[in-house]
Amino acid sequence: MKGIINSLWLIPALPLLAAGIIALMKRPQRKPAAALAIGSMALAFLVSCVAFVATLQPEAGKGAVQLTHNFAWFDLGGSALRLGWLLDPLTAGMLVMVTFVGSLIFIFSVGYMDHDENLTRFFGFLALFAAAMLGLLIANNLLFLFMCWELVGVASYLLIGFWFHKPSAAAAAKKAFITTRIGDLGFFLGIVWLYHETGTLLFYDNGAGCLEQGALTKLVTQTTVGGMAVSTAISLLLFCGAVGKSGQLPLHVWLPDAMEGPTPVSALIHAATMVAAGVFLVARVFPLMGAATADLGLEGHSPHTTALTVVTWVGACTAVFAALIAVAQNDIKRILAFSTVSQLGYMMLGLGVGGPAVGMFHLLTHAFFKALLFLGAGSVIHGSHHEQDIRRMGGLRKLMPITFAAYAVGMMALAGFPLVFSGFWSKDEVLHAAMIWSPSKLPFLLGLFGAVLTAFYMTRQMWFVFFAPRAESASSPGRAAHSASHHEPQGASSSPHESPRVMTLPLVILAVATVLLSLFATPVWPWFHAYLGGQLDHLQVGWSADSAAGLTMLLSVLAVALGVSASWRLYSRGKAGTDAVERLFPRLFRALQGRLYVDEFYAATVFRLNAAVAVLSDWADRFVWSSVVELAAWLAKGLAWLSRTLDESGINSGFDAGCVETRGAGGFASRLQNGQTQRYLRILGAGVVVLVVAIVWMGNN
Amino acid sequence: MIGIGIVKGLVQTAKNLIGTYTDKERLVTIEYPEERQPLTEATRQFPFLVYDGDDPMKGLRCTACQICEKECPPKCIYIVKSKDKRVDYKGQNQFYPAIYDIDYSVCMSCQICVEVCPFESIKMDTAFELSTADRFGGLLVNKHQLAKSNTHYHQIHPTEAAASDEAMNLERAKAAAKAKADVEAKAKAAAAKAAATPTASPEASPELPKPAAALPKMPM
Amino acid sequence: MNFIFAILAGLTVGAAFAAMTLRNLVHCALCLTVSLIGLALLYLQLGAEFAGFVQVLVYVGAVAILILFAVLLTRGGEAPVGRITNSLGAGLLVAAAVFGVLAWAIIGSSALKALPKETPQPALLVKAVGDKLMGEFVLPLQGIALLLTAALLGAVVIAMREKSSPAGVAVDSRSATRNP
Amino acid sequence: MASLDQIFVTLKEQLVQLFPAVLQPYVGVLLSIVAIMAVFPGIFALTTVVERKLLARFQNRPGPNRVGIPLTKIRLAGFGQFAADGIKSLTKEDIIPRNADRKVHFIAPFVLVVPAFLALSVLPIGRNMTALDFPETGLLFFFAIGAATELSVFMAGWSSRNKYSLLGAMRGIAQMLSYEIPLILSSLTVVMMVGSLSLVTIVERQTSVQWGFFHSWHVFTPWGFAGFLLFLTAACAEANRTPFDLPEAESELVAGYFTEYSGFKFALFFLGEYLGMFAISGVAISLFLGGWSAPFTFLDWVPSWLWFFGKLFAFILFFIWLRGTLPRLRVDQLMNLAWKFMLPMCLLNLLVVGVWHFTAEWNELLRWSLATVLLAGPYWLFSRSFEARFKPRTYRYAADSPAAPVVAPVAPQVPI
Amino acid sequence: MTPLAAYLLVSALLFAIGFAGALTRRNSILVLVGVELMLNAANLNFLAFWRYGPNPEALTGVMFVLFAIAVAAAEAAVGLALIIAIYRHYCSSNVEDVATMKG
Repeated sequence: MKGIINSLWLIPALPLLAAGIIALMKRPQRKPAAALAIGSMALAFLVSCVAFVATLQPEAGKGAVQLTHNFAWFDLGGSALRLGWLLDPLTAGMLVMVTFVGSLIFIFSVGYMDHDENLTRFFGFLALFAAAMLGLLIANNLLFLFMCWELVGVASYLLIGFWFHKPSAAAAAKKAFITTRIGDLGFFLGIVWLYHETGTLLFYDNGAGCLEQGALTKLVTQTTVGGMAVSTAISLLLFCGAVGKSGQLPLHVWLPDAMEGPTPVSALIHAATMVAAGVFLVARVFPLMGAATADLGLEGHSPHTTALTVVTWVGACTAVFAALIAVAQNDIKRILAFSTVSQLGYMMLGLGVGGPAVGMFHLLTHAFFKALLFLGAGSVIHGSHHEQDIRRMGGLRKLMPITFAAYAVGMMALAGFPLVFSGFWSKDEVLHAAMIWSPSKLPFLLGLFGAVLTAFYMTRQMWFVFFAPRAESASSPGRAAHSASHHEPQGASSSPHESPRVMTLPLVILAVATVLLSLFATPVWPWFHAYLGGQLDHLQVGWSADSAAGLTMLLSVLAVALGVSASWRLYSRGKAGTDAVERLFPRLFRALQGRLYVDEFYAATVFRLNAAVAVLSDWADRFVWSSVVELAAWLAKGLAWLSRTLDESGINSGFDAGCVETRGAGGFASRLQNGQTQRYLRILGAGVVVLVVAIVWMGNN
Repeated sequence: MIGIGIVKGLVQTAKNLIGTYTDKERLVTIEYPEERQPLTEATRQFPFLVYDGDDPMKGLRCTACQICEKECPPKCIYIVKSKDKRVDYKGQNQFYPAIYDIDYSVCMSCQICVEVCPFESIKMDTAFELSTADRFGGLLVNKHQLAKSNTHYHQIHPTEAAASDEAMNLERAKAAAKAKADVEAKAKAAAAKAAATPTASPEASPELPKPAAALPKMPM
Repeated sequence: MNFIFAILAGLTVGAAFAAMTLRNLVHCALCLTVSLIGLALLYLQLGAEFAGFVQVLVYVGAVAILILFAVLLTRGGEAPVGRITNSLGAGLLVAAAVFGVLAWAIIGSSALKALPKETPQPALLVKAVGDKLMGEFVLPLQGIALLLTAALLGAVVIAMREKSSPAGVAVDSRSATRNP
Repeated sequence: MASLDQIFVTLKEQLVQLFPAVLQPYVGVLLSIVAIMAVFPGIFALTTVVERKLLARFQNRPGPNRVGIPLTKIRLAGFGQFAADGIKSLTKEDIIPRNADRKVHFIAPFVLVVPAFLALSVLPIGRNMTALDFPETGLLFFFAIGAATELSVFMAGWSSRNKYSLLGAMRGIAQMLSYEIPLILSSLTVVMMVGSLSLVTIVERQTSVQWGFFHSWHVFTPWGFAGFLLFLTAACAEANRTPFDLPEAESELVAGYFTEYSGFKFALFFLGEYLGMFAISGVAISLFLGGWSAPFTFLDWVPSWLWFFGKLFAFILFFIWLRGTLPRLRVDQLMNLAWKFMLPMCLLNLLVVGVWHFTAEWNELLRWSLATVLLAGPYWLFSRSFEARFKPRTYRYAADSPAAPVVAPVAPQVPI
Repeated sequence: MTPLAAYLLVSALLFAIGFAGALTRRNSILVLVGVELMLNAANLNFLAFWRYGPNPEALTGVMFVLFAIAVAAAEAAVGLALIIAIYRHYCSSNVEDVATMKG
């Protein structure tokens, strides 16, 4: 069983191979390409399951299973660059999740992208995306992780811009790529710094890895500017990458725009792969982040280090901020996108206050129900002929029963309906951890507020899409343009219809998984915590949480009830065509609809600043550097003028000659820079002569 | 797949290579000076002048009418009319060519001279081996070189020559008839003179030969 | 001073001199080629067979042809009329000074005199070169690979014809440079 | 039979012994030079006639069969032709165009012929029979010398002041530069396996006996076979032989870069081209076909040089055969073939050689099938996508304009 | 046996010739040719020092030359591409004409 570590590379290699083969295929070879991608993903899922089983049996007394396989990538003369695979519960859980959800999304894509003529290319990119993400998961080396990380970025760029003929898609792809690059800059600096400090980028290497005791002790004890521990600084730099990739507050702007890609891509990005990468990164380097005290274990509650505090606050703010914006969005996918940002904030909050188990569990459950929601949204969009505006939908409950049921499960999970939905338990855990977080209670309150908002906007969406009276908008021009751009036959039946089975099947599977997943981390049976912590052998059934847990549960149930009921009341009574909240708070709603103007803010600040710097340097170039010589000439001229007046006032006519000479010197100085390369070269040669003479002279003496 | 076509082609040419040794029929080339392809009757190369009888210069049919000289598109025929006349095959007194030159290096074998000749005098020859060391003078042929007997004409283009002969015989017969008629007419005229009535004119017109009928039917 | 060396050195230097002084650009490029071949032969004299043949392969097979192509593409096939040099005196003076100083340093160097006059011909094994390239010098090798790729792409991009650049622009910029 | 095998070596030694010791090395070199300069032009002379005769046969014609011994009736089946041709070209007027660059025009044919002879001198034409053995860099020397061909082509084309010449030269250079890459890459496979650049060593490595009765020529391995085919194709292009004879292309460019040459200098170009072909065939033989070694051990008694020349003749015949079969490529097809098909295949072959090297202790069958699959699969894929490029050209504007009916502008494909 | 100084002198002479050409010729291609000559002079220097140096087994000089040749090939390709681009733009390959960037 432990031998699985040696074939762990198969998991990313299979989709990568599929991507490579698909790249060689031709456009009409649609079915083989799809089969290849799905087959490779299914195989990867099987291997992942084997790996998962391997992590289930921890060796007694040693904590969690942790298998590594390190090898030298290439020799650099003396030293070697080493890479490795790592298998621990964190990796295994993620692997199973990614391959499972990924397989389902792949299957869904067959139906969703049926009309697209570039299906082959699409599956190639999807497989590449999945391969990159899986590589990222099994990496035991920060550099390899970074490489896969960037590959994820590339693949997301390709996929978001898959319909590159749409200018908005191309712009969104660029935006996603560039925005995440900003975070990656910090990430890369962190990597370089870490390598400089520890001399290795391997996470675990029999005590010599950078996440192990020796390196951590060294990092914690050193301090850098402002008395900050080196570990904190590196952690914050690494967190920059996670902020970019996971769409946390300052860099969240790309994520909603990434909706321009095909919906399965959105599902993949938001559920399983890309955004999860950031959270996974934080979980992976958690020992570094939490390294402040001598206690470096994973059990118990999270240590309160500066880095984790930053993570907490960023997460909490993001959670509320994005939830607020989501309230006022009208695009079905955009609402989900902002909810993703919000939920990612919850994950970060969970990581910050409760450690990897809390954050990762929310990540896992979120992956399932968000994939479910996105695929459901895709099914809705597909069924209603590429209509994405929720105000133009409505009444789909009857027309698309399976989709409705699945979507309802996802929605309830996301909103946190109690007891049988996994989202409730995972979110509850985050809130619980936040509640007992000692430094401040504000994150907890923010989280609670976010929960209310989540319930609110999800109910709003459900109402608009499935319950509202069906708006008659068949002849709206926007829709016609949409359907034309997606090769829909114009004369097709315009009423929404249920999606084909290849699309509904993944929905059903995901819905079931969403419900089942709630079994794994209830306070009654906190299996997931034990699994991550490697304590499966003394796991007992029973109420294992403290008394605060009950309070939290109560509060969160209340929050959900508040959100749902408020939303339902507001919207079910509202008039069709307008938004209830908009009528109540028009100005606030507009601000929210404009996504609180963050993009505009960036346009006004960052871009302006950029332009200003450009103008400044242009000005400097024009007026400072090129005029230095002129200045010399002017100086000389001024001297000349001075001497002339002196001469005129005085008597010395012989001074004239001196003035002319000085002017000549100025002219000579400006003539030196005449753009003639050969003259510069001549001066260079003369310099060489002088230098050689000087060196030989000094050598001889 | 790249390569299959190449191999197929190689096999085909290899078959040719071996085939030419085993099967002489495959060789399309004739070893020319030793072997010759029999010339077909339709072969035409350059014009020549036909003569009757034994003496080329006396039997030359050409009357130096110079139609061919005028019609020749590349102007390769040069004719100087003789001063005196002599009796031709029809028994009429005609000029004959004092000089008749054709520049073969200019001739383009268009056969227009043959078409326009009213006297069956210029025909196309089949000789093609005309190479000469002197490219200016060597291909300029005079009437002695051009004159070939009617027998030669019969050898190279039997059908056409027969038709030509027939046409000429017809002409000759007509001429003879005309001469006879003339003689008779003279006799009649003499008789009429004696009778002093001018009735000769309507009888003279049908004796003119119709030009269309006179032309020989070319076999081509 | 060895006879063969004298011939090769004369060939190299003479061809280099011709390459820098001839009027016709194609002749210059061809003379450069001769000079580079002479250099390759000098490498052989030094016992660096591998380097010598690589020199021929790269310089004669690629760089010289590249220069010839560039000459033809810039319409340099005909001998230019008028001046072919630019501030001849100053340039020659500087170059002569450089040579003078270098020669003075070489001849006057005591470190060179300290070296043994006669050294055994080192055996330059290709295998050793390969081992070095794949071992000690693997990073420079990869750097060179990157550089060559970048240079290839860069050269293609730079030399690619600009799409739809109006003829007037080129004329304008040219006249602008003529009138400072 | 060892004496017959080594007869030329001993003969040379005997001859050298006749001279004083001081002169002996020089005499030895001189003898080698004389031998090369006698043998290969002789083969060239023979080849010109054989080529014309065979080409004729491939096209169902008898070919030249007249010129024999003068003043007699003996025809020698036309094999006197080369003497007649030689005399003709030597006595023809040597014309230099008025505007030509006389010096460059004069030098160009020599720049072609001299390196061709030099390239021939590194070939191991028999056991212990190599005129110029570079123990470390023989193959590199060959490729380095080959670079001079391009220079000569350029000099000839440019100095003639004739647009056909210049066009031919530019085509020729582009072609040779492009095909030099697959040429070198495909021979690198052998260098990788043998671990030496010396042709002598490479040939000797192939004389080892495999499976009891035949010599382990490189062509009898998957990578060797693929490398051989790639090398052959590239060699065809380097020697400007027919499917790749665009630089000469009589029907388009008169005669390409040597249009303006006549008489002796033309003959030199002709000679240089053929010598280049011999040289590159010789290298192909040495790299892949076991050089001077016999195919089977029981044929070892045949003298080694006989094997070499036999293989060389086989190569020449094959080239002639190709010329009699294949039509000329278009320029874009030529470049596509080099860069989009042969280059990837060569790189793949390098990979396969690596795999072959590191799977030395595997089961033979497994190793073979692995290498074969690695080569044949991509070959199949590549050539499938590549064939689209060789389809009849469609004319965009003709097809687009509604007025003109779309007529296939290409004649129906005639089976060859 | 040729002394090291002879090689160095040849190298210096070659360098000076290339330098003089680069300094005085008007055509930019010839400036590039001069630069190539200078580079090759440096290569000759490296090989000479490798051959006569104290440690020829290290092969450092040869390695340097090999890398220098590769770099020079890249340099020639990019340089000539630049010259062609400049020629297209200015219709001239004269170094004097390209002086837009002067101060």
